[in-house]
Amino acid sequence: MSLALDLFSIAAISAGVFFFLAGTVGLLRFPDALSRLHALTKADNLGLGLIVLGLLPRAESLLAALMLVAIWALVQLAGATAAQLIGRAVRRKGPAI
Amino acid sequence: MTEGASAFAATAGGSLLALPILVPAAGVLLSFLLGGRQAERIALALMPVQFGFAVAIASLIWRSGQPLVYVLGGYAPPLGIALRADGFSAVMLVTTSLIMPAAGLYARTNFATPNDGTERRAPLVFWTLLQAIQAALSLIFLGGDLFNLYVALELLTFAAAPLVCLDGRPETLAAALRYLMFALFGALFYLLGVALLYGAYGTLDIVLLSRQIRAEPAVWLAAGLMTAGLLAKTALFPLHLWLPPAHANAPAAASAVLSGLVVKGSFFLIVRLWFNVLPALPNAVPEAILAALGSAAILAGSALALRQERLKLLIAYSTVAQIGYLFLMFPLASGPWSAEAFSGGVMQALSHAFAKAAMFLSAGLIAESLGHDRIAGLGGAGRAMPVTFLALGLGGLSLMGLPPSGGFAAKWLLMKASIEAGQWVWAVVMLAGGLLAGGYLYRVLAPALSGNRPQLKSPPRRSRENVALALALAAVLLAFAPPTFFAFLQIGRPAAGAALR
Amino acid sequence: MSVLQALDVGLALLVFAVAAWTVFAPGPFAATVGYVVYGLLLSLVWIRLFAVDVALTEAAIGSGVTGVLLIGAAARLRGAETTPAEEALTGLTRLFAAGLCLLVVAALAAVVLLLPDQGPTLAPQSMERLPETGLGNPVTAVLIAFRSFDTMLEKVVLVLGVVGVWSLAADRYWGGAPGEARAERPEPTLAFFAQMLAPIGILVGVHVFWVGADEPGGAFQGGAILAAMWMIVMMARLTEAPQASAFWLRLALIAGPAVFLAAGVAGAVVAGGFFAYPPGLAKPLILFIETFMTFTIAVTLPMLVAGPPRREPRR
Amino acid sequence: MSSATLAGLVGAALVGLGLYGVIADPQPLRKILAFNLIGSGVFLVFGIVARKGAAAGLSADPVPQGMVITGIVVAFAASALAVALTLRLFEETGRATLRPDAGTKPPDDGADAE
Repeated sequence: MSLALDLFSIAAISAGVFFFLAGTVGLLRFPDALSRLHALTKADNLGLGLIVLGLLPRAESLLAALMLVAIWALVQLAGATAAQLIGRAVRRKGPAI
Repeated sequence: MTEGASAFAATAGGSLLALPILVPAAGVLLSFLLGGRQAERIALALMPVQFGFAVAIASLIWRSGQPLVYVLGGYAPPLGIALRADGFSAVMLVTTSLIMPAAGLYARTNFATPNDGTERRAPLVFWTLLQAIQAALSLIFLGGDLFNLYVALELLTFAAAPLVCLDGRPETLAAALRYLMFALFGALFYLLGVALLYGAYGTLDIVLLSRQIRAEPAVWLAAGLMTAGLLAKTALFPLHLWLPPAHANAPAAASAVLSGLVVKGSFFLIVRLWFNVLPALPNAVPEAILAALGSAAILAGSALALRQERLKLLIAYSTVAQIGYLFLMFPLASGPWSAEAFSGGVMQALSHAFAKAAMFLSAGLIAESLGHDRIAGLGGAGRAMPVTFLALGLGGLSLMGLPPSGGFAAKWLLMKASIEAGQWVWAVVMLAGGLLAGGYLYRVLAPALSGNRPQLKSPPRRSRENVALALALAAVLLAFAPPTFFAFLQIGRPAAGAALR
Repeated sequence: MSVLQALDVGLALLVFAVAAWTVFAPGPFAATVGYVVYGLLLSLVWIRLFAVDVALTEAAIGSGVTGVLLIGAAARLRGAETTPAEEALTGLTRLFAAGLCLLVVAALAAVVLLLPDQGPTLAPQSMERLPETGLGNPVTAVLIAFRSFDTMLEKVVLVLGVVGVWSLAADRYWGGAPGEARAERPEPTLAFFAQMLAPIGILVGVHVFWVGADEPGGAFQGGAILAAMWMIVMMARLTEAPQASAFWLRLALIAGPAVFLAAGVAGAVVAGGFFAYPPGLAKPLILFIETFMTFTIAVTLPMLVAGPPRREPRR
Repeated sequence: MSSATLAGLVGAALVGLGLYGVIADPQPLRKILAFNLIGSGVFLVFGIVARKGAAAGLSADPVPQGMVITGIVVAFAASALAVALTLRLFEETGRATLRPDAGTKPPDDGADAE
């Protein structure tokens, strides 16, 4: 049982790290602000989500697990807002970044 | 631990030491809360109280012949914080509590709240921060813990910097920003040294540290960093660049406090550092460096003062020079002549505080009455406002080191010590500095006392002239300090023991 | 080299690289953004040093609130980014500066390497006297009991900071409100975000303050989180900064140091010394003081970020 | 090398970087950033001192930690005051520079002397 959970954790966290990596590459390589934003938000949310998912079985208590989920939810909220605001700023002032 | 216990046996009346810090701090909070005219009322009402504390502390030290000690919160160092007052602390406290009310009385005209009681920006800020300077200086003079003293340094910076740009002109803003940058740099370097000392000895209490200090790399680096930081705050040449624009552009009452007292705060800490924390170090080389920088400050500051076109800038540059004298005590204050040199250094700090405060207040009156402070336009002004120029001239006596003045006593003591120590070079520098001071004061006073009386925009108020004159007379009176005064200065001075080595 | 060591080295290099970026970045705005990233990385370093209280403070104040302050300043200073030619330093001065800095780094690094692995410490004394305070977190005990005098005075420094910042107002704005006025139609995304986040953040801030007695956290960290919530609501322009002349604002700004100072003086009367706590009553008294300190920090930090009053006072 | 020593070396390097920024960059905002770098370097030195004082069941000496927390708050207040001064100077003059106006000081000690 614990082996299966460990394998699950490793798989989920590795996948999460991959999405972070992909997002970072996209941020650095994509040509304009909107597509960079696209790379960043999609990958980050998914990446963090997978890492949190992988960490859940390792949480010491239900409270700790809830905190992990809460962190993910808060990052979702902040990330979505920041992306909205940046997107709006790009539309207003042109994609000069 | 038994050794530690004896150092922190609470002395009778030790709790008095917390009051000169806490009372003005409470004044700051109340002034800001109540605002309007209350700030001025609270500030002025607390000044005699502060004088009472200072005198009470001095008389307790005098009667017991021992430094006063107080442990805060019942947590003895190294875990907690102690306050300590020796003879030097007490005279600095008394001096502060005399100059503050003078600046306050003078400033009432400039920083009055209108009759309808509407709160105005400059008065509220001035009266609040004046009390903050008082609290910070008290803490600097009484603090026994190096980190606590860091907080005191920051308190002083936050209180002093906004005063520089109180009138909001662009050049005062630049001067204040520059001052703030130098002060922040100084505080951070001081703090870095504090970190290293804690890392080496696990305590920041001055007495406990002085017992453990050995000459090792961490201590040398800490000493160098802390001294460099404090020198930047004291504006010793070549770190003086911030001082003239800051002190010359502040309102006169603030200039008097900044030039007379605030720079003495960080100087006091340098003395504490080298005489109380690090007496065990072989300190001939660093002390010679300090004195060499002091000499350079005397010569460069005086020479720059000679070239100034505005009176307040001239006085500010003379502060750069007079700060230099303070550092001549360092190479002289170990050895059989140490008591003289130490007394000379302290006397210089006191007489410069009174003299410079008097001169800045006089310069403020001159600028208000004439509508400018250009030296070229001072012709005959001395005839139109004789008391003001008398105060300016009497203050000048101390700068030149002519008798009778506290400055004369200071320079005489330092010169005697340097000749006895066979270190002639400092004596020569002092003589040259005196001559240069004579030169720049002549440039101001000679035209002012001859020529036709100019038309004054408004004659200075007699009460304000008297305030400046009283400060100048105090600087003169210091020349007549009795021997018991010098004996008092030696109370708690650890270098007295080091002299035997 | 273990994995953890490799992570440490990587973190150290990353912190150094981002710090170098903030010094050498081409524009001030880019440098400032670099500084915020740097602050977050630094709080990871603090975790690795087992100083969780400091890590929280660094993340909340050193990186978070300072970041808002500096980014706001960088944005307003756009247009002043170019350095006039006469102020650019000559190559020689730069070389001299670099030499001086290398000297400082070398000396400091040498001393750091020479420090013994097991250094002098006050940890045993702190633990010995911790029970008197009734607290479980020794860092909180240092701040509110052993060295409470420092902490009280540092709160006075914050008040002076507000006085200093306000003193830069134009005379006609004295007593008015700093920052932007409340918007008729706030930016919807930001408003939604602020409305969602603020209640959660306030809960977290109070929680961090409350657990600070026994676990990492406390007045500084909790207060900073509460401050951030107020700042977000103001940034969304759902509300506006209060007038500088408002009595309640002044009271909030001084409440922390004032209660602390009053308790310190009361100690002289009831507990035999300034800043002493009466035995047995220490913990409730400490929590009482901390409550006011948290509140004052929550009000002070946004006021320091908001800057001097910029609108004429309403009477 | 322990992670504490490593952090100490980073602290030393940060002090140096910050000092260079303070001296070499004439823009006040960049100087403020550099001051913050020096500050965090100094705090890290406190941090390794704390870590090396691990004893009595604590993994770090709490006293230097308390000092760092105090220091971080003071550093923030200092940044706020410096930023406010810089912005006001910019509003008044249209530029943000530390050079005082010509005439109030001799021409030979320019910005390079900071």
